[in-house]
Amino acid sequence: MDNLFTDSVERLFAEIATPEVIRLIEGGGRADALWQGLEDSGFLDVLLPEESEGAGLSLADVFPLFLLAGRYAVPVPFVQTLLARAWLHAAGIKAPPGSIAIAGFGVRQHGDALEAGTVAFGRVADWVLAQVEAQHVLLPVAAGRRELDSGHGSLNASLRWAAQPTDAVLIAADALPRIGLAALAAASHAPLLAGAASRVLELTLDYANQRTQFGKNIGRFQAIQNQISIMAERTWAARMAAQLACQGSGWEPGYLRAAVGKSRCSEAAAVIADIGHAVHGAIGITEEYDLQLYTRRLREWRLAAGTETYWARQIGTHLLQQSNHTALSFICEDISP
Amino acid sequence: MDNLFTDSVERLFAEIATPEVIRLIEGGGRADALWQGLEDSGFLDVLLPEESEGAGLSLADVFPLFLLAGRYAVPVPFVQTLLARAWLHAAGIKAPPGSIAIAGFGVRQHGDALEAGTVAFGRVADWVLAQVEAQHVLLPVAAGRRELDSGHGSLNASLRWAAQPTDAVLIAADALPRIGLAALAAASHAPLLAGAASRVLELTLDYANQRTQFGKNIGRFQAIQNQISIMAERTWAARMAAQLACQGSGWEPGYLRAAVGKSRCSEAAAVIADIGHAVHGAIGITEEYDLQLYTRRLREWRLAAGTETYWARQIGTHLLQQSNHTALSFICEDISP
Amino acid sequence: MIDTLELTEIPAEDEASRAEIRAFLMQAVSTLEPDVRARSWLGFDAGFSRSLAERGWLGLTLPVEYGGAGKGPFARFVLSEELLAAGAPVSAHWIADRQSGPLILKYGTEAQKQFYLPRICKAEAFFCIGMSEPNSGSDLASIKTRATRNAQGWTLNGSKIWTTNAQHSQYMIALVRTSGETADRYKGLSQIIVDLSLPGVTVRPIKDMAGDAHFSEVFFDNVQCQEDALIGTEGDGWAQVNAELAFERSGPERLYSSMVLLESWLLHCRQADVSDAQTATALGTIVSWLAVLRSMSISLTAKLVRGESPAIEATLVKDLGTEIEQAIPRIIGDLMGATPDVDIPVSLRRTLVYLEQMAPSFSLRGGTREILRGIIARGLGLR
Amino acid sequence: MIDTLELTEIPAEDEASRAEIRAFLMQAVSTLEPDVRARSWLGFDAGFSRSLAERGWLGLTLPVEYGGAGKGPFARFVLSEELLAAGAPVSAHWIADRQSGPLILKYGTEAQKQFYLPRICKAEAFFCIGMSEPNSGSDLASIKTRATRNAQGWTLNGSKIWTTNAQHSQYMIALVRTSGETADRYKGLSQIIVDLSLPGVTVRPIKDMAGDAHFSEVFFDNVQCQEDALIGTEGDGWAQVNAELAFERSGPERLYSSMVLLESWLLHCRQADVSDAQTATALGTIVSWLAVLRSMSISLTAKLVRGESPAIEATLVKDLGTEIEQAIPRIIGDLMGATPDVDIPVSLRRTLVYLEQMAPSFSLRGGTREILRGIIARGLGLR
Repeated sequence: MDNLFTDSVERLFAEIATPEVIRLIEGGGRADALWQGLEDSGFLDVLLPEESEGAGLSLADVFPLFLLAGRYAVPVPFVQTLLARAWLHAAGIKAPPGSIAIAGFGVRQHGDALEAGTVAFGRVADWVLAQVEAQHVLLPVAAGRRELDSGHGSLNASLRWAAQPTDAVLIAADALPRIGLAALAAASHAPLLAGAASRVLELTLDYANQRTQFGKNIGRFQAIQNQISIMAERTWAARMAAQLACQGSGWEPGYLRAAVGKSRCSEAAAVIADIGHAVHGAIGITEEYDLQLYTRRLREWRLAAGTETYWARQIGTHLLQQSNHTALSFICEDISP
Repeated sequence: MDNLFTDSVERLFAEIATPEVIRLIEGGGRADALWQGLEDSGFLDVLLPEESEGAGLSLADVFPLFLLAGRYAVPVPFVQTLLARAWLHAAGIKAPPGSIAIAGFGVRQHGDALEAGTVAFGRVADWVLAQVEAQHVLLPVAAGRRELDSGHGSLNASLRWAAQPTDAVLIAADALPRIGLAALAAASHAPLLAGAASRVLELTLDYANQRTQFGKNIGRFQAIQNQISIMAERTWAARMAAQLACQGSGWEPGYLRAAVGKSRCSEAAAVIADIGHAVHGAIGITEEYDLQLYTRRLREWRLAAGTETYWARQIGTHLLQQSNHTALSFICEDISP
Repeated sequence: MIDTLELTEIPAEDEASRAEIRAFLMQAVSTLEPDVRARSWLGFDAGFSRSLAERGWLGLTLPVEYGGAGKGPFARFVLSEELLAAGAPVSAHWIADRQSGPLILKYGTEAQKQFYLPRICKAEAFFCIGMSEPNSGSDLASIKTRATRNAQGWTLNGSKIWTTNAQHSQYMIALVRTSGETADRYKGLSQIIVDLSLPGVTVRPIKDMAGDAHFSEVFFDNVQCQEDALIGTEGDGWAQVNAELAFERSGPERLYSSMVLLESWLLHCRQADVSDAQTATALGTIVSWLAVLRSMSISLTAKLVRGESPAIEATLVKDLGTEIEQAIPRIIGDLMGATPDVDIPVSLRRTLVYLEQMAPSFSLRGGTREILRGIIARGLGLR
Repeated sequence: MIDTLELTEIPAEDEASRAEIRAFLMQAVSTLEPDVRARSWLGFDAGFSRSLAERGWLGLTLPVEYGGAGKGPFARFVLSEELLAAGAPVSAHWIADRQSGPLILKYGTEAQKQFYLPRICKAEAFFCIGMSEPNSGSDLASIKTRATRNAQGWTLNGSKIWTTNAQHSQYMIALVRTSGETADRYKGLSQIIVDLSLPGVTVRPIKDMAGDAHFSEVFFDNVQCQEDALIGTEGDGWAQVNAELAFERSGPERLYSSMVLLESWLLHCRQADVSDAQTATALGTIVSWLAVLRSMSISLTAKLVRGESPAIEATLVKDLGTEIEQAIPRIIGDLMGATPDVDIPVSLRRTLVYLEQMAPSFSLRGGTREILRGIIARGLGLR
């Protein structure tokens, strides 16, 4: 994708997903205006073929957009909606207007009632793409009940419906895309994490170059340089892992690459958030300073859609079972592009 | 135990377990003279009651000796022999002369043959205390075959007997001490690790204060100070963990404390060895410099008798099952002295 | 060099109080949600502090003649660990009880002791500590708040930041400059007890990312303090503060910050029958770290009892303690997200999220890890 | 600032050689015990190097007119990773192929190129690198070995230490002082190609803790080198060395040092049916780290192909690579000892023990982690 396009997306995010907007939405404000801005931009269907009013872009093409969504901590499921629309399109369904969160795990049926525990962006999404037993379904959030289960400022919510809503969209089992919702959710979170990591690194570098202690910039102390280098290494690795998760000529992420992407980005997230805060000291944990807007998302997205251990276990289990593969051939052939 | 006693043990170790002796034994030389020096010292039966020609000392009393055995990397199973003799005495058996290794795990019977895989000190021990199926037995090493399975300079060996040797000592099942051989082996290795750790820290501090780079002692660089502080923290924690493992008014270690001791000392061992070598640079991995004598043992003893993950799992499993305990009450009542 | 830490048992007479404390806490605290209890020594509840005072549990180590219980450090250790592990909301009295009381006892005049100590023991005087300033951070020698002597005592001008509980406290013990300039570094610093109700004091609470306001910024605009506001010796402030910091680093405070999360997770694992090898290993790892650190902390307490001043040993234990306190939410979060099909109770998730966010602050209070490690390195004789 | 690393595919024409390389290695290397293969780029086998040369696999990136294959960095990447991951004993030619050949191609005179490069490609000239001296270590500006110009060329006096493979090599490229004093730091340093068969050269192998002797100390006692022993520009030695170090830090060498252990452990787990969650997680963690780092390394290679010089990016990748290389033996050792009832094959245990002991050295070659992180920090713009 050309830089012009990426630049225009970045300008849009900088304009409509400001720290003030994030604070408002985290504080319980509505996300409608922000979402409308994204709908108006026309970016939400870029993964669909041109004949379906999309732009026919590939997953690799939109990777820079996904990173930016993380970098700006866009407080609505932008990446998830793009992927969900593409997934639905592949399943033969035209997505309804509105934002879509993806429940990769944890959806249960109790009698008539449906429950989706701790859905990332569940607090602000219009729809949730989920799998209830064998049935894939797009559930309207407004028809159910939201419980804010993850504390102050979180965009997670647990969702409950007394019965399957009448305007739920059922997806036929015969045309399902190959990738399941767990891996789709993982692939959506990897670039968000990598993007937010890059922002946290940038804020930390700025701070280390400005803040003076004991007569010099703290960024000149070897122990701080050491910490920030570790942070940078993780940030670069997370970006590469996320790019692996968003690799492909079509719209569809691959299972193992999504697993690698989410696993490595999640592992990096906690380290990066911790070092960012350690370098910032007390100012970093104040509400008025912007750092927390991005570290909060790093921690939230790390836990969403399977942590590093979950996905590492899947990768290891795959490799153990594929007795034709050495570790190297598995990496070269099944993970690398 | 009074300092006079500890000092005399330290003098003995310094005299008979020199780096040269360690190198000779690692190189395949015989340990007989060293062992005879220890037999002659009379320290080997100190855990037995006075009426059995012992000194009636408690496990807590001999902890400083155990630490010293690690600190000097005494290349024979000194700690194991003390504990095994006490264990055998409690089981109603007078230990034969000679050194005793403890096979905490991995002893198997194949038809008539017996195998004990990777026994710590198996290369230099006269006897191995083992459990074969339900039968506890003291096996004479000379009657079997030794395989050196752990590379250059290791004191480990795998041991095989074509059939149960005629001079094996069988231990009756009705008088077995409460502590099993796995935990006994764990308790024996914890103080060895803590002792070797203290030596590695000492060598590293000396080196950091002598070695000059970029115009100053490397110990003045903040990154080196950081690393050595981490090392010191682990060394202090390992010592405390080992002291927990060697706590008690009698001779017998407790299962959970042995588990804590071995788990924490093993976890510390790899970190301490790695930092010691990182600070020393190339000189540290040469045969002629003494550091490797102690880091080799740190790594060997870490893997012996269950690693940190093995013992942590046992502790966690215990706590999960004891629903009357909170984590704090478990720590206060079941682990602390 | 750093002294060894020998395994020590808590004396039976101090252990004896544990059952009563637990019983009290079971009734007073266990109805609070865990994410509330997770705040623990940031949790403010003046009523709770008064209920402790009624039981004689404030000023446990202060002399009886000043309203204390005249007990030793081990009695305080037992009480502290039970309070912290249970997540009792102790912040109202915590600093007064742990730092300010002992400081006043050590350096105060008889009149100061008579005035402040009984109030501390009755939970009537809460204290905060004024150290950092907007441009100082860890570099306390650079502080600029100044107390100038005048006929009535001292006039105070300047500001303090990151002061825990200033908005709820009656008093602040502030480190201020009484002579010299910033270039004089630690020379000319003194400690002043500031009555926060005096004219000219403004407290601005600072909201944190968890939505709480534990910190404040405190401004002094020509605040007129009395002559006896000075505590200890003029110009000795830095030495006094360091003695205080060493004390602050030696207690069980540095172990239990994530304990409510650990206990909640353990309960959840038992209830949801989560007992896989990864969970058991993580639990065992955390518990064995805590057990060893607790033994180290008890050993430090034994040194205090013997009148030693184990400052570097305490620093080492604090740094290790911070490591496990900060690791606990990271480990538990990873494992909770590794079994995404197991339902997590809302209160457990909130506790996790709170501690994940606040854990970085555990290494801010009482010195960053870099600073602590520099102290340890010097203690080890690196030169 | 540090440039981003974009995901890149290895071009199909370079990938195409992989099958042939694997087939060759299957036959040439797989009969060696894993603890022998674990030595890999410390494993010396001149015959093996010659068999690679016969296949045209030495000097892959050197021009055809000097006996090379005239291929690009990606061809070398594929060959290198297959050699290293298989644990082929490549050390005889490795330094000549990776560093000395490209250095001579870049800085050498036509006569030097004609002389050395074909020999390198035929595995007839093995090289070692003389950098550290007994009192220098990482501080290369402090080196004291001196080459003095005379009528016949240069007289060399001094010594080098920690020189890999000196006892097996025909040549050393030594960083020496040709003018000035130690106080001049990097000024006055030059690179000299020393024929190690010359009179006055003494090589003393140094035994390491694994019982091998890869290192040597090399003494120069009035060694008379010819005029054309100087490579590049007199006094530019430091700049030349740094260009070389950047190159050295960018290849797959920084990923695969523990690969033989990983593959052996994987095989063991499959054979012994060890597939518990902890094992699977550890395996998946290691593999996903390696996969990401490999992609980063390929991206660096693409930058080299484009003529860029990604020195800081390479440093970052090397430091991360060292981290996983060093973590692999620690993780695998822990897990092997966590299932003590599973029999471990002797060769796997020996491989583990070897790598546990040598892993610390992975962060010595090419700069300690502290030095690398300083480079990264400056690259990030910390000032």
